[in-house]
Parts: sequence; structure tokens; C-alpha cells
Amino acid sequence: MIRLEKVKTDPVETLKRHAEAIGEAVRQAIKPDRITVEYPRERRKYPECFRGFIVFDKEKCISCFRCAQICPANAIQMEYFENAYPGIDYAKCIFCHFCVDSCPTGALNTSKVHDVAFKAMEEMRLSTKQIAKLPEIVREEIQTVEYYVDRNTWKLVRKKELDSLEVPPKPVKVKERKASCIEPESCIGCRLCANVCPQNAIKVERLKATEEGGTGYILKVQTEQCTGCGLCVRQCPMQILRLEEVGE
Amino acid sequence: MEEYAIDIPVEPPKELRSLFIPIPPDYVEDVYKSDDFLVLVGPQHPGSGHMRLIVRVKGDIIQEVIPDPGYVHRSMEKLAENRLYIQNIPLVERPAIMDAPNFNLGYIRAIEEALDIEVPERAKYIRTMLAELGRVGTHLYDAAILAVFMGHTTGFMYPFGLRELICEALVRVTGARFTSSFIIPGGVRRDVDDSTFKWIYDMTLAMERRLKSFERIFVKNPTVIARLKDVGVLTKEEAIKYGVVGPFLRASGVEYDVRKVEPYEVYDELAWDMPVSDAGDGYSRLLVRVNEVGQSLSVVRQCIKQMPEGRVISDQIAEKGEDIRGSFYDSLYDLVLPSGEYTTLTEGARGTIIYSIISDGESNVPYRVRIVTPGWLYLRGFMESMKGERLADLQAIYGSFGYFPPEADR
Amino acid sequence: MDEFIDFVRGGPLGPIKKWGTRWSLWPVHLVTACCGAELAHAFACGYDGERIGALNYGIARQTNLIIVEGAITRKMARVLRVTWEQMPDPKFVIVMGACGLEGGLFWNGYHLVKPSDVVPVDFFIPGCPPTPEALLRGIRQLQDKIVTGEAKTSATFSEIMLEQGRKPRVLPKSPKKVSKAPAVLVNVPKQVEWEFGEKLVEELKAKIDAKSITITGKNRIAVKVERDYIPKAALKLRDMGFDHVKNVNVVDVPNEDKFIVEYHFSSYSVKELMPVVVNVFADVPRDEPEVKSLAKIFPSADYLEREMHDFFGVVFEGNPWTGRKFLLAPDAPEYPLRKDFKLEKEVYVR
Amino acid sequence: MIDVFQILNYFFGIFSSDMMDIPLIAPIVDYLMQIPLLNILVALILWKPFFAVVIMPGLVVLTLYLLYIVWYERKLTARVQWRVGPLEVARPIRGAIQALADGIRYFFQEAIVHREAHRPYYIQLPILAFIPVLLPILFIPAGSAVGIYTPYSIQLIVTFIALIPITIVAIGWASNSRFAYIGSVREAFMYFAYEVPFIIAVISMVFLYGSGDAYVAVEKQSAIPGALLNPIAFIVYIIAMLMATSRLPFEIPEADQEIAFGPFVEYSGILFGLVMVLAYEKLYIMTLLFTILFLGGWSGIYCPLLGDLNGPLWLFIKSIVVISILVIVRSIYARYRLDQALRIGWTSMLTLSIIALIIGGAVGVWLS
Repeated sequence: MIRLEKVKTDPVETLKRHAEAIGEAVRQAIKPDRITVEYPRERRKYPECFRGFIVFDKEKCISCFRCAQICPANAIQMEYFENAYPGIDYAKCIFCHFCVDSCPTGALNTSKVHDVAFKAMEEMRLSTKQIAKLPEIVREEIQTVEYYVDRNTWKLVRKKELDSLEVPPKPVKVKERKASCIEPESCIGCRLCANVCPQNAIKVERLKATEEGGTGYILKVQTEQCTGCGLCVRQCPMQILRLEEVGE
Repeated sequence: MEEYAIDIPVEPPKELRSLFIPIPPDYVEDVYKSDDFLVLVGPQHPGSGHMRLIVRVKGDIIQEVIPDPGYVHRSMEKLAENRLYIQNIPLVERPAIMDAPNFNLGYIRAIEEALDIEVPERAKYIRTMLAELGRVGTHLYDAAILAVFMGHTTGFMYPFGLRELICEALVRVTGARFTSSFIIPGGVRRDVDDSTFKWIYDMTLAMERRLKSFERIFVKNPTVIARLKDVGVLTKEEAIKYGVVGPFLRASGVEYDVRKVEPYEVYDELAWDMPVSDAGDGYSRLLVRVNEVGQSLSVVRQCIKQMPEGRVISDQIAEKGEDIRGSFYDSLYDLVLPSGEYTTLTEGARGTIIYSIISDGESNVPYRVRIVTPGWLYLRGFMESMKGERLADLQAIYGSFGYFPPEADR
Repeated sequence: MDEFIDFVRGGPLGPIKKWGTRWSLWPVHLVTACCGAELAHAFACGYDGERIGALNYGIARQTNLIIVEGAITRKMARVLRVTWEQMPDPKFVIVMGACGLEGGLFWNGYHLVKPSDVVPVDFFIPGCPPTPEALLRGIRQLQDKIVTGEAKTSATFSEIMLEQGRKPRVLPKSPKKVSKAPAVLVNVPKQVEWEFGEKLVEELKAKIDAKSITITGKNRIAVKVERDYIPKAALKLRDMGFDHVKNVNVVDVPNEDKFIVEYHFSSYSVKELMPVVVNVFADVPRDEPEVKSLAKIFPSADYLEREMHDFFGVVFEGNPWTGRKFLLAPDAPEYPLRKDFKLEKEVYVR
Repeated sequence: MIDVFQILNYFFGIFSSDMMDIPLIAPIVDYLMQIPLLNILVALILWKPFFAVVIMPGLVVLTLYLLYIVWYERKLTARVQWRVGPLEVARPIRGAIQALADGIRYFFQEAIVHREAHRPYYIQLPILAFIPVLLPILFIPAGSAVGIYTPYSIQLIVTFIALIPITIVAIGWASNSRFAYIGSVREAFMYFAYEVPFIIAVISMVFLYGSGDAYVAVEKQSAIPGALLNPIAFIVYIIAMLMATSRLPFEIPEADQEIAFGPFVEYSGILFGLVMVLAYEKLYIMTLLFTILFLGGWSGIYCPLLGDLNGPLWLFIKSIVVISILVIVRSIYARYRLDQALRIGWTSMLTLSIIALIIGGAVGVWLS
């Protein structure tokens, strides 16, 4: 524990402090430690993990709704094209990138675009069509700036080359998964899973109620059509569906 | 000294009625009859944040200050009851975005305590490092605001220049300048590579050197000392009585720091000291925090030096793989806390942050989340400390408390 | 507003007016929420907005730009409008931060207002908080707007071709599971190794006439008392060395028709008691929510009680502020934290 | 017609009898003097009293100085503060016309007169405030050029400077707002705090030179500048100057974070532009006096090419250098509290000024 002394204010000490303060200011005035990034003319180089505008890759998307459901601001809402794809409302987006981390296939990726001013709020509600490509922003900069630290001082490194705002997609380590039913006999035949499945991969068939204990329905997942989105798993009121990993 | 009263009938100004003033009209009348003067400071005032202070002055001496908070009340506690546990992570850091890691950490610790999650060592060290970076950043922010409240623009610019480094460090680790949302139940979102750690290590050293400039021009500036010394004094007894927290409590001589009292993460494994001052005035509040910045930078360095290898996310959360990327939703959306109340104390930069999560044991949304922020806790002490000071001291005391309305209002 | 742009550009002195206004956009000091931190960064030495002629200045009368920094609450909306009215024409507004646009994280909160409903806005900047670069980009775009006379979004989003599909009959359900009849217990016992705690519980049992005393975790004790007994329990605790209230909490349990009122006591003066948080709570009927205030005994509880009164309508008898709103705006909904006050639900499909 | 011609001729005679003799532009002047009607204009401009008051160190230079000092202050502050300062408005000249842009913006902004204000005074006072600011220029001699010569010029300048705060207090009163009221009270308090030591410091220099005549003062400094003759008065004058012009650390009446620019809180548009430059103008006038009293006034290396322009130019250069050094205090200090500033004014500065008075008397005897 450090117990701080009460500050002394005798005239000698005060004069010394005056001198120190003036000395510091004069030193800076003569040789300034300037650290300004002159933004429109220069751009900070942000690391690859920077959380900026989101770029969407339609090919990888399995319409699993995870991004829409994890979004704390409800900024992502799915739109139905040939499949359900996310659209982002940047008027709500808080750039937490929970969606990017939630995406099991890496269809959502970050970018270093962050400095955009919109003229109207309607324009900020971007549909899937608009987020599929990196937005082209107004760039006035002639160089990039990076903070460089050495032990004695720290300064800005300026480089003439311009930074690419695109971030290469990182592979996701999640393995491919398929839905399967762990207790087909418990199915109550509500057909919620079959109706919610974007691939129509689930069939619920009615059995003749002959077997004892059975509910009279059987649930079949056609694995070759299943993309592993897990919507059925989350929809099932009986929780008898699971996502299981397939392959290596 | 004899007081002279001039018997001129004074009418309370009419505009006080049309403006929304939360004090009763007879109070206003009483003020005007007793020859006092009401000064409304804020919410749009160059020397106040987003709150209104209704100051009753007699001459130049403040008689009473009535706070009018809530200008940034964003209904956080209600919203937290309507979202998944995991979705609340960005929400709970919004009260004070410069102190996001600490606010985040308190909430996550409450969840982890409920679910008995064992956090890997490496994650603990990264969390501690982030929390301390947040603390440094917040103290610098508050020092800057204090400086600008006293008209010292250089004292404003230097800490914000240094904060750029903190932001850069946070960007390199988490990807965002302020609101990192990096700490999740069971660990952290991503592993951090060695080059980033080295950058941060060097940064702390470079920062200490620049902090000396700041000390010479602001902290030890005679005008600053003159403005803050013996101003807004809270004695030890008063500080305890009004429930002041954090560095402001320590400035009044109470040796209380949650990191020492109830150590969490890896604070008990690191060597650091708790600065305490007995004066309880504005200057000691500044000085305690300046000293804490030094301590925190040393903690950051120790964290990086002792950083163990291993996973950054507990296997109770992510069974396979070290990275939460891709399985974030599946691992975390369905957290259901066992029934009960889970209260954690966390030492944020401005003081004790209390999270009290009440779960009903069946839902994956909390039944009630109570967030008590340091700003809200020391507001009373802050108001009391202004009594009897001069009107010009209001800003100095305001700054010395680093009062941040979004934090207090939530 | 476009008429200001027209004024700046019009007339024989147009070019001079345009030039002067363009390079002298001074934002007023109107901090509305936490985006102010990034605004400060944009005008501090890291980015230095003064470079492009924008100097952050004191009050509305001498400036011509409002930067709305994030959330505008019901209380602040009035201030924003007043500030805007105070400002001499021509004046411009930039809104930064998600909270100021559609509400961001707080989109379904009960205390938020959209700034675009309050004042005419020239530019919107997304982010939470936006980076300083984004804010400077907003000012830059405003400069361009003054020069060219038309607003331009600083990015173009090129579209890909996609065919519109049909919504299925069943939409995926929300991941939220909310218990229909929740059993809310705040004193669930927990097994912990805490010798001092057991001693403390014994001491408490001897002193306080409690219904139950439970250890709910390391350093946490829950004491259930009758509601009228709270002040007496508080006095007893004060004698034991618990010298401040850390938290006042109310939990609304509509299905049991009660409120749970909690006081969290802790100590600053006794070293052993410092980490201990004693939760003294009592059940209060929902139709007659009255508790005796502790504000006299523990001044630290004062503001916390006022806040709980705002949120739940629990009356703390003896609190000087009871009956008036403290934290909430005068036009805020009544008792918003009660469970029967519902918020808008999330929508996952457009 | 003849009458007009005669009158013009009469004035031409007055003007041309006492013209600035500047060898550098002599050929041009000679050429222009041959053109009728234009010659009277040239003669007027170069007429020494007119030149001193309107051109240099008077109004024209004052305007240029205002543009320069606002920019320079911001730029120097920025430099100390690790940043750049105004730049993009004119990048090749480092943003030097930033103050012009701000001025133009103010000029074309709406000037609001709020309901509570005392309307006539509210509008008139910013303009009236220029009278006490500009009157001293009449009496400030610059070399051979002087508006009105009087052997009591120093006393007169001090008198007019003392009038300025009255207008500021009146501005605060006319604004009729809480913060304006507090600001006016503060201004009034500060006025007494600095004015007494300031006047005593000036009187000590008058004692020292044995005359209130600026010419005598400058002449007596030909060997040793006044700053060395009476360093105590020098220090008191500098501090009083900071106080009088509301510079940090004594920016108490305006204190934007405390009372939101005090008396000027309600002003907007061009009216604010006028009141904002008041303090800078006051600084300029006080620095001119400072230069005459302590830094040898207009004496400097004589450049034969410039002739009579030498005096005004040296005076101006010295003042600008002094101001440029002084504005750095803005980036060093925080604001004192009112009572602290009053204490400084009434105790240490008053004591110092009385010591300065004694030194002034003693040195004055020695000099004579």
C-alpha cells in the first residue's frame, strides 16, 4: 500500500513547479511530439481482427439464422431470396461481431471499412444484395499510418502504400454437421421442423398407431439435403433433434 | 461579518417553471426570498456532462446542490431482462465504454460463479490485462475531463493522446477501440498472439515516459494544485457514510479495493500496491488515480511476462477447439443459470461495480439484472462535497470525481 | 436542413459564405451519451478535428453544428431541441452512434427518442461508438454538402442480383426460453468453504430476528426479514460494522403477487467485513408496496431508493424524494421495470 | 467649385507638410503625387498622424494582427499539445487564414437578440466597446508618427485602457442572463485586482523616466531597456496584462467551463465576433504600451531604406514578438479561482508594484 503524502506548497516548490511546467511547454513548442493522424489525407492501419462493416458470402451461407438470433441489437434480419440471407441495418448495428463469430461456415466476414457517413437513415438498412461486396468508400488518403512503439518514444510510421480494406476470410474450424433425430419415437408430429427447414429435408410420416408407447409419428431427416443449419433442432418442442458432426 | 439584507421584493423567474425543473416551486420561492441565487448548470453547459446540477448559491458560496440525473438513462436493466445472457454482454459495457473490460468482466464473473465455470489461466491473464488497460484508459479520460474543466487544454490533450495508445492496444487485441465485448463466459473470444503482447509491453514503457510530460505540465502544475487542494474535502467518515467508492474512497483514507479485498482473476498473483491518501480533497483524488495508472501499467507488464500457454476458453463452454469462432452461438446462446441470486463486486476504474443477477433456473434470459455503477454510488458523496465551496469549484470537484453520467444513469 | 444550405450557397456573396461556413463548422459542446468519448478523440491530438476547421466550442449561441453523440433520452430530447433552437442559423446536425439512429442496442428501450424526430439531421454515422475517422468523415461530407449543395453518402454499396423468394409458413422461433411461472429465490443456499461466514451467520442469528439466514456464496449472506423489520435489522447491522448500503434492489414477482425488496449492506471500516455483502430482503405485497426508508440511517441508500421508486413504484416511506421522479423523464412510462410492462419483441425476418 | 478646390488644396498642404518619408517607396509616391486628386489621398495616407492611427500601428495593422494572433495562438497551442491545429483551410500556408473563415462565418450567422436582453444596449455595447479600445491608439507614438502628440501620453493610454472593463460589465448587464451576470461580477472584481498594481507599475516607470511622455521614455531607454531598469515593474506589468486581457491562468470572467463565456454567453453571430476580439485588441494596446515602457519602444536598427517607417515597424515587431511569447501561457496553465486571483492581485502583486515604485523612484533619481 502506498500512502500518498499531502502535497507541499511552499514558495520554492511552487516556483520549481512553475519552471517545470513552462519548461515542458517550451520544449514541446520547440520540438513537438506530434501524434496526429491527419485523417482525410491519411488512414490508420487497423489490424485484421478489426471489427468493421460486414461482408457476406452468399455461397457459404446455410440460412441458419444464428446471426439474426444472436444480434443483441436485432440489426440483422433475414431476407428470403432463394434461401434466407441476412440483411444488416447499420442504423442499429453495434459492431460487436457476435454474428461473425456465430457463423458456423464463415459466410460473414469483417472488413476494415468503418468511416461511412449516411445521408439518410433508410439508406443504412442494407439488404443482402448490398452487403455481398465490400462497399466502395470515399478515400482521400495518400498514405497509411501505423503506431510504432519503441522503448523511449512512440511515433507514427507513415507509409505511402495504401492499405487494402478487405480482410481475407479466415477458415472456421467448425466441422460440417447434419441434423439427426435421437428419439424418433417421441415425435409428436407437430411438423414445425419440417416446415421450418429451408431445404425441405425433413419428413414427418404418420404411422399406424399400432406400436405401443409410440406417438404415431416418425421423423426422417434426409441427410444428403441437410445443410446442418440447426433450425429444426432449435424449433423442436420435444428437443429430440441434434446436430451431429459428420466426416473427419 | 455582519450581513446586510436589502429589502427588495424578488420574484422567482418564470422560466424555471417552463423548463422542467424537478424541484418543487416552493423551494424556488424560498431560494429567492432568502436572497440566494439558483444556478442551473447543464445539461448543455461547457462545464458539465449530460446532467443538470441545480446549485443554490449565497454570494459565491454553494449552499446546496440538487442533482437532476437521468439524461442518459437508457433503460439498461429492463433491456437486460429481455435478452439472452450472452446478448447482454455488449449491453452491460455501455454504461462506461472507456471502462468496457471491467464492466464486462463483472457481468461475466456473475455468470461464471453461477455456472461454476473454471476459466483457463491464460484467459484469466488476458482478462486482467484488458481490465487494467481499461482502468488506465478511464483514469486518463477522467484526468483529461478534469483538466478541461479547469481550462487546461493541454492537460486535456495529453491524456487523450495517451488514450490513443490504449485504444490501439484494445484494437489489436479485441478488434474494437472501445467496446471490446471480448470477455465471454468461460474465457475470452480469441487468443492473442505474442507480437501483440510485445507491442503492448513496449507501449506501457513508452506511455510511462510520456506520462512524465503530463505530470510536469498538469499534475504538478501550481495552478492545478491551487485549484484542487483543500477543495471538495470528504473526510473518511463522510466518505463511508455516503458510500463513496473506488479511488475516491481511497483518496479519503479508506483502504478498500475489491481487487485486494476479494481478489478475482489473477490479482492475488501479481505484485501491485493500492495508493491511499488521507487528505480527501480534489487533489488527492487526482493523485490517487495518477498513482493507480502507474500500478496498472505495471500489472499489465506482469501479466504479459507471466502469460501462461494454453487455451483461452474453458472446455465447459467450447468442448472442441480453442477458438470460439464459428461455434459462438451454439456454445453460448442457451446458458441457463441455476436459480438464485448471484452478486459480484468488481473494481472498475471509478469504483465498485455491482452486478446482481437473479435467475429463475429455467429461462435463458435473466429474471432480473441489477447493475449498480460506481457513478451512481458516489453521486451522493459528490453532491455533499460541494457544499460550502465556491461556485467556481463546482467544475473542479466535478472533474476530480470523474463523474460520467452515462455510467451513473445506465 | 436544406434551407440553410440554400442560404449558405445563395446570394451574390454565396461563394464567400460557402467558403467561410465550410471551413468553420464548430460543434457545440452537447454531450448526450458515451459517444462523447470518441468525439473527444476526434478533436484531441490523435485526430485533431481543428485541422479541418472544426473547433469544439462552448455553447449553442456561438456555434453552428450539433453533433448528437449517441443516445437521446426522453429527458435529453428537450435539451437537444432547446439547444437547436438557441443556435443561430445556418446550423447543421450530425448524428453519430447507433443509439442516435434507430436506438442501436437500446432499440426497444422505454426511455429513448430518435434524434431525427427531434431535429432535422444532415448526416448519420453508424457505429457503437463510431471511430473518430467516421466522425471526421461525417464533417467532411457536410463540408462537401455545403460546397455542392447535395448530400452524398460516402459509400456506394454495389448490389448483386438475387431473386426475391417467399417467406415460409413457419418462421424460426426465438431462441429465448422464458419460464411461464418462474420461481424466484434470492436465498438459494450454496456450499462454500467459508469459516468466517458461518461465524457471522451465528452472530447475525443472535442479533437479528430473521426468518432465515442463508449463505448464498462466498462472502454473500442473505437475510430474510419481515418488511417492517428492515430498519431495525439495518440498525443492528450498523452496530456490527456494516456502514454503507451498496445496493438497493427490487424484484418484481407478479405470479406470486409480491415484490422482493433487497438491501445489500457492506463495510468499509471493518477489515474482515469488507468483502462480505449481506443481503437483507423482505417480501412486499404488490398492491401495497410500501417499505420504510433507510435514507436517514444510511444516506448511501438515498439515491438508490429514489431510483427503485422510479422503476417499480415501491414507496419508501421517509425518503425525501418519494412521489417525484428522480431518474426518469416526466413523460416516461410509469414503473417500467415491473414485469407487466412489456417491450417490443425482436423480429428475425424482414 | 473653387471653394472645394481651395479646401482640398489647404488639406493637401497640411498633409504633405508632414508626410512619412520612406525611401523604399519614394519613386512610387512621387509619381502618384503628380496625379491630381489621387495625390491628396496618398498624402492623407502618408500623413504622419493619419498613418500612425489608421495604418501602423493603428487599425489596418490591428486587423492583420487579429487574424494572425487568433491563428498563431491556436497553432502554438496545438504544437504544444502534440497536434497540428488549423491546417486544411489553406494547406500551403499552414491554415493561416483560419481566423478569416471563422470571421466570415460569424458575419453571416444570425445575430440573435434574446427576449430577456436589454435590446438597445445589447446591440450597441459591442460596438461602443471599441471606443475605449481604439482611443489609446491616438496617443501611442511610433517613431516620428503619432496621432496626437501630448507629453502625457502614457497616462492617457492607461486611462483609456481602464475604461474597457466598464463596457464588458455593461455587456454582461445587458445580456440579462445568469452566467452573464456572474461573469460581469467577476470582471468587476478582477478589474480592481489588476488595475491598481498595473497603474502603480506604470507610474513607477513614469517616475523612472521622469515624464509621461513616450518620447522621453524611449529616449531614456537608449542604453538600457526599461525591463532591466525596473524588472519588478516588468513582472507586475506582464501579470497584470494577463489578468486584464483574460488570459489563462486568469481567464476568470470568461471561464467557459464554469460560466460559459460569462458576459458574452448570449452573443451570437457578428456581435460575438466583435466581443471576442475585444480581449485581443486590449492585449495589443497594452503590449504597445509595454514595448514603449520596457523594451525601448520603436528604437531599433535603423534601416535607411525604410526611413520614417522604421519606428512603427519596430514597435509593431516588438509587440508581436512579445504577444507571441505570451500566448504560450494558454497551453501551460489552468484557471485560477476568483478569490485566488484576487489574492494574488491584492497581496503579492500590490506589494511587488510598490517595490517597483520605490525602485522606479530610485532609478529615476539616478538617471536624471
